[in-house]
Amino acid sequence: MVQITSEKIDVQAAVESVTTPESGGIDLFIGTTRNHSKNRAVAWLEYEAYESMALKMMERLEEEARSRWPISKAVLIHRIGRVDIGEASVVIAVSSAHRKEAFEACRFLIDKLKQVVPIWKREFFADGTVEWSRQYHAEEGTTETL
Amino acid sequence: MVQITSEKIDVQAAVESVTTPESGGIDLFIGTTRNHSKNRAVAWLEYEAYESMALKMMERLEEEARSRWPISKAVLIHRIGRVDIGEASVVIAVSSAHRKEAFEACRFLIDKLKQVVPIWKREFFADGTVEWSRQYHAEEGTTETL
Amino acid sequence: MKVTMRLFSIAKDLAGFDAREIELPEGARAADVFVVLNAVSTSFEDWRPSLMLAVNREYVSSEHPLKNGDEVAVIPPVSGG
Amino acid sequence: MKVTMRLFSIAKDLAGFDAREIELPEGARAADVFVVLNAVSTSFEDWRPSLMLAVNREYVSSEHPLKNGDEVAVIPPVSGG
Repeated sequence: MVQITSEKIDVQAAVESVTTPESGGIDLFIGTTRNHSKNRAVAWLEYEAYESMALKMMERLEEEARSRWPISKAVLIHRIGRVDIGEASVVIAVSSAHRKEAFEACRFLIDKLKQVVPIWKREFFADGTVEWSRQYHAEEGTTETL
Repeated sequence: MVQITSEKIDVQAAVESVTTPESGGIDLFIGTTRNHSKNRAVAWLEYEAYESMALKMMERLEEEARSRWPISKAVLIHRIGRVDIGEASVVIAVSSAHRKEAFEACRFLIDKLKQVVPIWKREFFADGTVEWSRQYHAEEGTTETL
Repeated sequence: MKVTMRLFSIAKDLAGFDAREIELPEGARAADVFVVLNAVSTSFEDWRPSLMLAVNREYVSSEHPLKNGDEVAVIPPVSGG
Repeated sequence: MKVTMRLFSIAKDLAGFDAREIELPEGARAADVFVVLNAVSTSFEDWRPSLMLAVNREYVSSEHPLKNGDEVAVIPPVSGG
Protein backbone atom coordinates (compact mmCIF):
# COMPACT_ATOMS: atom_id res chain seq x y z
CA MET A 1 0.00 0.00 0.00
CA VAL A 2 1.37 3.40 -0.92
CA GLN A 3 0.16 6.82 0.08
CA ILE A 4 1.04 10.50 -0.24
CA THR A 5 -0.61 12.72 2.32
CA SER A 6 -0.53 16.29 3.55
CA GLU A 7 -1.73 15.16 6.99
CA LYS A 8 0.43 14.00 9.91
CA ILE A 9 1.39 10.35 9.39
CA ASP A 10 -0.31 8.00 11.87
CA VAL A 11 2.45 5.55 12.85
CA GLN A 12 0.12 3.35 14.90
CA ALA A 13 -2.22 2.96 11.92
CA ALA A 14 0.72 2.11 9.67
CA VAL A 15 1.78 -0.63 12.08
CA GLU A 16 -1.75 -1.99 12.28
CA SER A 17 -2.08 -2.01 8.49
CA VAL A 18 0.86 -4.43 8.13
CA THR A 19 0.09 -6.62 11.16
CA THR A 20 -1.09 -10.08 10.13
CA PRO A 21 -1.52 -13.30 12.10
CA GLU A 22 1.16 -14.92 9.91
CA SER A 23 3.85 -12.32 10.45
CA GLY A 24 6.36 -12.58 13.25
CA GLY A 25 8.15 -9.30 12.76
CA ILE A 26 7.58 -5.75 11.57
CA ASP A 27 10.34 -3.36 10.71
CA LEU A 28 9.34 0.27 10.52
CA PHE A 29 11.40 3.21 9.36
CA ILE A 30 10.41 6.76 10.19
CA GLY A 31 12.19 9.70 8.59
CA THR A 32 11.94 12.74 10.84
CA THR A 33 12.74 16.38 10.26
CA ARG A 34 16.06 17.40 11.79
CA ASN A 35 16.69 20.78 13.33
CA HIS A 36 19.88 21.26 11.33
CA SER A 37 21.18 20.72 7.83
CA LYS A 38 24.72 21.39 6.62
CA ASN A 39 25.41 22.89 10.07
CA ARG A 40 22.63 25.44 9.71
CA ALA A 41 19.54 25.70 11.89
CA VAL A 42 16.40 24.50 10.11
CA ALA A 43 13.01 26.02 10.98
CA TRP A 44 10.85 23.59 9.00
CA LEU A 45 10.71 21.65 5.75
CA GLU A 46 8.31 21.56 2.87
CA TYR A 47 7.95 18.59 0.57
CA GLU A 48 6.64 18.76 -2.98
CA ALA A 49 5.76 15.68 -5.02
CA TYR A 50 5.07 14.83 -8.64
CA GLU A 51 2.27 12.92 -7.04
CA SER A 52 1.00 10.62 -9.80
CA MET A 53 4.52 9.53 -10.71
CA ALA A 54 5.64 9.29 -7.08
CA LEU A 55 2.77 6.91 -6.30
CA LYS A 56 3.59 4.84 -9.38
CA MET A 57 7.26 4.60 -8.37
CA MET A 58 6.36 3.73 -4.76
CA GLU A 59 4.09 0.95 -6.02
CA ARG A 60 6.87 -0.35 -8.20
CA LEU A 61 9.28 -0.34 -5.26
CA GLU A 62 6.78 -2.32 -3.21
CA GLU A 63 6.45 -4.84 -6.05
CA GLU A 64 10.21 -5.11 -6.34
CA ALA A 65 10.57 -5.70 -2.59
CA ARG A 66 7.87 -8.39 -2.77
CA SER A 67 9.70 -10.13 -5.60
CA ARG A 68 12.92 -10.18 -3.56
CA TRP A 69 11.68 -11.03 -0.06
CA PRO A 70 8.75 -13.06 1.33
CA ILE A 71 6.92 -10.04 2.69
CA SER A 72 3.53 -10.33 4.37
CA LYS A 73 2.54 -6.68 3.96
CA ALA A 74 4.26 -3.39 3.20
CA VAL A 75 3.19 0.22 3.44
CA LEU A 76 4.98 3.33 2.16
CA ILE A 77 3.65 6.72 3.22
CA HIS A 78 5.21 10.07 2.32
CA ARG A 79 4.00 13.36 3.66
CA ILE A 80 3.98 16.53 1.56
CA GLY A 81 3.63 20.20 2.44
CA ARG A 82 5.08 21.66 5.60
CA VAL A 83 6.68 19.23 8.07
CA ASP A 84 7.86 20.63 11.40
CA ILE A 85 10.97 19.56 13.33
CA GLY A 86 10.59 16.08 14.84
CA GLU A 87 7.61 15.20 12.67
CA ALA A 88 7.64 12.27 10.26
CA SER A 89 8.10 12.96 6.56
CA VAL A 90 8.14 9.30 5.58
CA VAL A 91 7.04 6.02 7.16
CA ILE A 92 7.79 2.58 5.73
CA ALA A 93 6.55 -0.56 7.46
CA VAL A 94 7.19 -4.15 6.38
CA SER A 95 5.93 -7.32 8.00
CA SER A 96 7.20 -10.82 7.33
CA ALA A 97 7.34 -14.23 8.95
CA HIS A 98 10.96 -13.66 10.04
CA ARG A 99 12.70 -10.46 11.04
CA LYS A 100 15.66 -10.68 8.65
CA GLU A 101 13.42 -10.19 5.61
CA ALA A 102 11.51 -7.34 7.24
CA PHE A 103 14.74 -5.46 8.00
CA GLU A 104 16.22 -6.01 4.56
CA ALA A 105 13.08 -5.07 2.65
CA CYS A 106 12.48 -1.95 4.77
CA ARG A 107 16.06 -0.78 4.26
CA PHE A 108 15.79 -1.43 0.53
CA LEU A 109 12.54 0.54 0.32
CA ILE A 110 13.78 3.68 2.07
CA ASP A 111 17.10 3.64 0.19
CA LYS A 112 15.34 3.29 -3.16
CA LEU A 113 12.63 5.78 -2.28
CA LYS A 114 15.29 8.40 -1.66
CA GLN A 115 16.88 7.62 -5.02
CA VAL A 116 13.99 7.41 -7.45
CA VAL A 117 10.70 8.75 -6.10
CA PRO A 118 10.04 12.27 -7.46
CA ILE A 119 9.63 14.16 -4.20
CA TRP A 120 11.60 17.26 -3.27
CA LYS A 121 12.49 18.77 0.07
CA ARG A 122 12.68 22.51 0.53
CA GLU A 123 14.59 23.68 3.59
CA PHE A 124 13.37 26.76 5.43
CA PHE A 125 16.32 27.89 7.53
CA ALA A 126 16.09 29.76 10.81
CA ASP A 127 17.88 32.71 9.18
CA GLY A 128 15.00 33.10 6.73
CA THR A 129 16.68 31.64 3.66
CA VAL A 130 14.99 28.90 1.65
CA GLU A 131 16.71 26.22 -0.42
CA TRP A 132 15.79 23.16 -2.38
CA SER A 133 17.69 20.35 -0.73
CA ARG A 134 20.39 18.65 -2.75
CA GLN A 135 21.26 16.47 0.19
CA TYR A 136 20.90 13.15 -1.55
CA HIS A 137 23.20 13.99 -4.39
CA ALA A 138 25.78 15.69 -2.24
CA GLU A 139 26.06 12.92 0.33
CA GLU A 140 25.28 9.68 -1.35
CA GLY A 141 25.66 9.71 -5.09
CA THR A 142 23.55 10.52 -8.07
CA THR A 143 19.96 9.77 -8.84
CA GLU A 144 19.43 6.56 -10.77
CA THR A 145 16.41 5.07 -12.44
CA LEU A 146 14.95 1.76 -11.33
CA MET B 1 15.55 3.08 28.14
CA VAL B 2 14.54 -0.49 28.89
CA GLN B 3 11.25 -1.83 30.14
CA ILE B 4 9.47 -5.10 30.91
CA THR B 5 5.72 -4.83 31.08
CA SER B 6 2.67 -7.03 31.33
CA GLU B 7 0.57 -4.39 29.53
CA LYS B 8 0.11 -4.00 25.77
CA ILE B 9 3.09 -2.17 24.31
CA ASP B 10 2.26 1.33 23.10
CA VAL B 11 4.14 1.65 19.80
CA GLN B 12 3.26 5.32 19.35
CA ALA B 13 4.68 6.14 22.80
CA ALA B 14 7.85 4.18 21.99
CA VAL B 15 8.31 6.21 18.80
CA GLU B 16 7.75 9.47 20.66
CA SER B 17 10.22 8.49 23.37
CA VAL B 18 13.07 8.26 20.83
CA THR B 19 12.10 11.24 18.68
CA THR B 20 14.56 14.11 19.07
CA PRO B 21 15.09 17.30 17.05
CA GLU B 22 18.58 16.05 16.16
CA SER B 23 17.56 12.69 14.76
CA GLY B 24 16.73 12.18 11.11
CA GLY B 25 15.65 8.57 11.27
CA ILE B 26 14.01 6.05 13.56
CA ASP B 27 14.11 2.33 12.99
CA LEU B 28 11.59 0.34 14.93
CA PHE B 29 11.29 -3.41 15.21
CA ILE B 30 8.12 -5.05 16.47
CA GLY B 31 8.01 -8.75 17.24
CA THR B 32 4.46 -10.05 16.91
CA THR B 33 2.85 -13.33 17.88
CA ARG B 34 2.39 -15.66 14.92
CA ASN B 35 -0.58 -17.99 14.54
CA HIS B 36 1.68 -20.94 13.82
CA SER B 37 4.91 -22.48 15.06
CA LYS B 38 6.62 -25.56 13.65
CA ASN B 39 3.58 -26.00 11.37
CA ARG B 40 1.19 -26.16 14.31
CA ALA B 41 -1.62 -23.72 15.10
CA VAL B 42 -0.81 -21.45 18.03
CA ALA B 43 -3.59 -20.12 20.28
CA TRP B 44 -1.49 -17.65 22.29
CA LEU B 45 1.91 -17.21 23.88
CA GLU B 46 3.05 -16.54 27.39
CA TYR B 47 6.37 -14.93 28.21
CA GLU B 48 8.22 -15.36 31.49
CA ALA B 49 11.24 -13.25 32.45
CA TYR B 50 14.01 -13.35 35.02
CA GLU B 51 13.06 -9.74 35.31
CA SER B 52 15.94 -8.18 37.24
CA MET B 53 18.55 -9.91 35.08
CA ALA B 54 16.63 -9.30 31.87
CA LEU B 55 16.52 -5.55 32.57
CA LYS B 56 20.24 -5.57 33.37
CA MET B 57 21.04 -7.39 30.10
CA MET B 58 18.79 -5.08 28.10
CA GLU B 59 20.56 -2.05 29.59
CA ARG B 60 23.89 -3.57 28.70
CA LEU B 61 22.76 -4.18 25.12
CA GLU B 62 21.68 -0.56 24.88
CA GLU B 63 25.09 0.55 26.16
CA GLU B 64 26.85 -1.72 23.69
CA ALA B 65 24.77 -0.33 20.81
CA ARG B 66 25.61 3.21 21.93
CA SER B 67 29.31 2.39 21.97
CA ARG B 68 29.11 1.05 18.41
CA TRP B 69 26.81 3.53 16.69
CA PRO B 70 26.07 7.26 17.15
CA ILE B 71 22.57 6.70 18.47
CA SER B 72 20.35 9.59 19.62
CA LYS B 73 17.98 7.48 21.70
CA ALA B 74 17.05 3.82 22.06
CA VAL B 75 14.21 2.01 23.79
CA LEU B 76 13.79 -1.74 24.38
CA ILE B 77 10.44 -2.96 25.67
CA HIS B 78 9.52 -6.61 26.25
CA ARG B 79 6.08 -7.76 27.24
CA ILE B 80 5.53 -10.67 29.63
CA GLY B 81 2.49 -12.79 30.46
CA ARG B 82 -0.07 -13.75 27.85
CA VAL B 83 0.34 -12.24 24.37
CA ASP B 84 -2.39 -12.93 21.83
CA ILE B 85 -1.90 -13.51 18.08
CA GLY B 86 -0.88 -10.33 16.25
CA GLU B 87 0.06 -8.50 19.44
CA ALA B 88 3.58 -7.19 20.08
CA SER B 89 5.85 -9.14 22.40
CA VAL B 90 8.85 -6.87 21.86
CA VAL B 91 9.43 -3.36 20.54
CA ILE B 92 12.84 -1.84 19.88
CA ALA B 93 13.19 1.71 18.60
CA VAL B 94 16.42 3.51 17.75
CA SER B 95 16.84 7.08 16.54
CA SER B 96 19.98 8.54 15.00
CA ALA B 97 21.07 11.37 12.76
CA HIS B 98 21.27 9.05 9.74
CA ARG B 99 19.21 5.99 8.90
CA LYS B 100 22.08 3.53 8.36
CA GLU B 101 23.03 3.63 12.05
CA ALA B 102 19.41 3.33 13.21
CA PHE B 103 18.89 0.20 11.08
CA GLU B 104 22.15 -1.42 12.15
CA ALA B 105 21.70 -0.72 15.85
CA CYS B 106 18.07 -1.88 15.85
CA ARG B 107 18.99 -5.13 14.11
CA PHE B 108 21.86 -5.67 16.53
CA LEU B 109 19.58 -5.10 19.53
CA ILE B 110 16.85 -7.54 18.52
CA ASP B 111 19.38 -10.20 17.46
CA LYS B 112 21.26 -9.91 20.75
CA LEU B 113 18.10 -9.69 22.84
CA LYS B 114 16.99 -13.03 21.43
CA GLN B 115 20.36 -14.52 22.29
CA VAL B 116 21.11 -13.33 25.80
CA VAL B 117 18.15 -11.78 27.59
CA PRO B 118 16.62 -14.29 30.06
CA ILE B 119 13.05 -14.35 28.79
CA TRP B 120 11.18 -17.50 27.81
CA LYS B 121 8.26 -18.08 25.49
CA ARG B 122 5.67 -20.72 26.24
CA GLU B 123 3.54 -21.78 23.29
CA PHE B 124 -0.10 -22.62 23.89
CA PHE B 125 -1.16 -24.62 20.85
CA ALA B 126 -4.68 -24.79 19.46
CA ASP B 127 -4.76 -28.52 20.22
CA GLY B 128 -4.37 -27.78 23.94
CA THR B 129 -0.73 -28.73 24.32
CA VAL B 130 1.74 -26.37 25.93
CA GLU B 131 5.48 -26.20 25.26
CA TRP B 132 8.41 -24.04 26.21
CA SER B 133 9.72 -22.72 22.93
CA ARG B 134 13.19 -23.84 21.87
CA GLN B 135 12.86 -21.90 18.68
CA TYR B 136 15.99 -19.86 18.97
CA HIS B 137 18.26 -22.83 19.52
CA ALA B 138 16.69 -24.96 16.86
CA GLU B 139 16.73 -22.34 14.13
CA GLU B 140 19.63 -20.07 14.70
CA GLY B 141 22.34 -21.47 16.92
CA THR B 142 23.09 -21.69 20.57
CA THR B 143 22.77 -19.17 23.33
CA GLU B 144 25.88 -17.15 23.97
CA THR B 145 26.84 -14.71 26.68
CA LEU B 146 27.69 -11.11 25.88
CA MET C 1 2.56 17.65 -31.83
CA LYS C 2 1.42 19.03 -28.51
CA VAL C 3 2.88 17.84 -25.22
CA THR C 4 2.39 18.96 -21.64
CA MET C 5 5.61 20.01 -19.98
CA ARG C 6 5.68 19.79 -16.16
CA LEU C 7 8.35 21.32 -13.96
CA PHE C 8 9.17 20.60 -10.33
CA SER C 9 11.34 21.97 -7.55
CA ILE C 10 14.32 24.00 -8.82
CA ALA C 11 13.22 23.57 -12.46
CA LYS C 12 9.90 25.21 -11.64
CA ASP C 13 11.70 28.08 -9.91
CA LEU C 14 14.08 28.61 -12.83
CA ALA C 15 11.25 28.69 -15.36
CA GLY C 16 8.78 30.61 -13.22
CA PHE C 17 5.92 28.25 -14.06
CA ASP C 18 5.00 24.66 -13.25
CA ALA C 19 3.24 23.42 -16.38
CA ARG C 20 2.79 24.46 -20.00
CA GLU C 21 1.40 23.04 -23.19
CA ILE C 22 4.11 23.21 -25.83
CA GLU C 23 4.20 22.57 -29.55
CA LEU C 24 7.05 20.37 -30.83
CA PRO C 25 7.84 19.21 -34.37
CA GLU C 26 7.04 15.64 -35.41
CA GLY C 27 9.90 13.32 -34.47
CA ALA C 28 10.72 15.29 -31.32
CA ARG C 29 12.65 13.60 -28.51
CA ALA C 30 12.21 14.07 -24.73
CA ALA C 31 15.24 16.37 -24.42
CA ASP C 32 13.71 18.77 -26.93
CA VAL C 33 11.80 20.38 -24.05
CA PHE C 34 15.12 22.04 -23.22
CA VAL C 35 14.96 23.98 -26.50
CA VAL C 36 11.92 25.65 -25.00
CA LEU C 37 13.37 25.93 -21.48
CA ASN C 38 16.71 27.40 -22.61
CA ALA C 39 14.74 30.19 -24.23
CA VAL C 40 12.96 30.82 -20.92
CA SER C 41 16.08 30.91 -18.72
CA THR C 42 19.78 30.55 -19.45
CA SER C 43 20.18 28.80 -16.06
CA PHE C 44 18.82 25.57 -17.55
CA GLU C 45 22.15 25.20 -19.35
CA ASP C 46 23.97 24.87 -15.99
CA TRP C 47 21.38 22.60 -14.46
CA ARG C 48 20.98 20.32 -17.47
CA PRO C 49 23.43 17.59 -16.28
CA SER C 50 21.44 16.95 -13.12
CA LEU C 51 17.96 17.13 -14.62
CA MET C 52 16.22 13.88 -15.53
CA LEU C 53 13.21 13.43 -17.76
CA ALA C 54 10.04 11.44 -17.36
CA VAL C 55 7.40 10.78 -19.99
CA ASN C 56 3.97 9.75 -18.78
CA ARG C 57 5.36 9.13 -15.29
CA GLU C 58 8.28 6.92 -16.34
CA TYR C 59 11.93 7.91 -16.34
CA VAL C 60 13.21 8.04 -19.94
CA SER C 61 16.45 8.79 -21.74
CA SER C 62 16.99 12.08 -23.58
CA GLU C 63 16.39 10.26 -26.87
CA HIS C 64 12.95 8.91 -25.94
CA PRO C 65 10.60 9.68 -28.90
CA LEU C 66 7.59 11.82 -28.02
CA LYS C 67 4.06 11.54 -29.32
CA ASN C 68 1.12 13.89 -29.27
CA GLY C 69 -0.46 14.24 -25.81
CA ASP C 70 2.56 13.05 -23.83
CA GLU C 71 3.29 14.48 -20.39
CA VAL C 72 6.98 15.35 -20.22
CA ALA C 73 8.31 16.12 -16.73
CA VAL C 74 11.62 17.71 -15.82
CA ILE C 75 12.88 15.95 -12.67
CA PRO C 76 15.56 17.68 -10.60
CA PRO C 77 17.57 15.57 -8.14
CA VAL C 78 15.01 14.02 -5.83
CA SER C 79 15.27 14.60 -2.08
CA GLY C 80 12.33 12.80 -0.51
CA GLY C 81 12.52 10.67 2.59
CA MET D 1 27.23 -21.07 52.84
CA LYS D 2 23.66 -20.27 51.88
CA VAL D 3 22.70 -19.31 48.34
CA THR D 4 19.35 -18.68 46.71
CA MET D 5 18.74 -20.92 43.73
CA ARG D 6 16.28 -19.62 41.12
CA LEU D 7 14.79 -21.71 38.33
CA PHE D 8 13.05 -20.58 35.17
CA SER D 9 11.08 -22.05 32.28
CA ILE D 10 11.77 -25.75 31.73
CA ALA D 11 14.14 -25.90 34.72
CA LYS D 12 11.33 -24.73 36.97
CA ASP D 13 8.99 -27.36 35.52
CA LEU D 14 11.55 -30.13 35.97
CA ALA D 15 12.20 -29.21 39.59
CA GLY D 16 8.62 -28.38 40.48
CA PHE D 17 9.62 -25.15 42.24
CA ASP D 18 10.98 -21.76 41.21
CA ALA D 19 13.26 -20.76 44.07
CA ARG D 20 14.93 -22.34 47.07
CA GLU D 21 17.51 -21.45 49.68
CA ILE D 22 20.19 -24.09 49.58
CA GLU D 23 23.20 -24.86 51.76
CA LEU D 24 26.49 -25.46 49.94
CA PRO D 25 29.95 -26.25 51.35
CA GLU D 26 32.63 -23.54 51.44
CA GLY D 27 34.50 -23.41 48.12
CA ALA D 28 31.38 -24.33 46.15
CA ARG D 29 31.20 -23.46 42.45
CA ALA D 30 28.17 -22.35 40.44
CA ALA D 31 27.62 -25.79 38.89
CA ASP D 32 27.28 -27.31 42.34
CA VAL D 33 23.60 -26.34 42.29
CA PHE D 34 23.22 -29.37 39.99
CA VAL D 35 24.19 -31.67 42.85
CA VAL D 36 20.98 -30.46 44.49
CA LEU D 37 18.92 -30.49 41.27
CA ASN D 38 20.00 -33.99 40.19
CA ALA D 39 18.65 -35.25 43.48
CA VAL D 40 15.32 -33.54 42.74
CA SER D 41 14.91 -34.86 39.19
CA THR D 42 16.98 -37.18 37.01
CA SER D 43 15.90 -35.12 33.97
CA PHE D 44 18.46 -32.43 34.85
CA GLU D 45 21.15 -34.81 33.61
CA ASP D 46 19.72 -34.70 30.07
CA TRP D 47 19.13 -30.97 30.15
CA ARG D 48 22.49 -30.02 31.65
CA PRO D 49 24.27 -29.25 28.33
CA SER D 50 21.77 -26.56 27.42
CA LEU D 51 21.41 -24.95 30.85
CA MET D 52 23.42 -21.84 31.61
CA LEU D 53 24.14 -20.32 34.99
CA ALA D 54 23.93 -16.79 36.28
CA VAL D 55 25.20 -15.49 39.61
CA ASN D 56 23.75 -12.22 40.83
CA ARG D 57 22.24 -11.57 37.39
CA GLU D 58 25.44 -12.16 35.39
CA TYR D 59 26.17 -15.16 33.20
CA VAL D 60 29.01 -17.17 34.71
CA SER D 61 30.99 -20.30 33.91
CA SER D 62 30.39 -23.57 35.79
CA GLU D 63 33.56 -22.90 37.76
CA HIS D 64 32.50 -19.51 39.10
CA PRO D 65 33.18 -19.49 42.86
CA LEU D 66 30.12 -18.84 45.03
CA LYS D 67 29.90 -16.84 48.23
CA ASN D 68 27.33 -16.65 50.95
CA GLY D 69 24.13 -14.84 49.90
CA ASP D 70 24.64 -15.26 46.14
CA GLU D 71 21.63 -15.66 43.86
CA VAL D 72 22.32 -18.54 41.47
CA ALA D 73 19.94 -18.85 38.53
CA VAL D 74 19.53 -21.78 36.17
CA ILE D 75 18.93 -20.33 32.68
CA PRO D 76 17.41 -22.60 30.04
CA PRO D 77 17.77 -21.61 26.36
CA VAL D 78 16.23 -18.15 26.13
CA SER D 79 13.38 -17.55 23.67
CA GLY D 80 12.33 -13.94 24.10
CA GLY D 81 11.63 -11.55 21.26
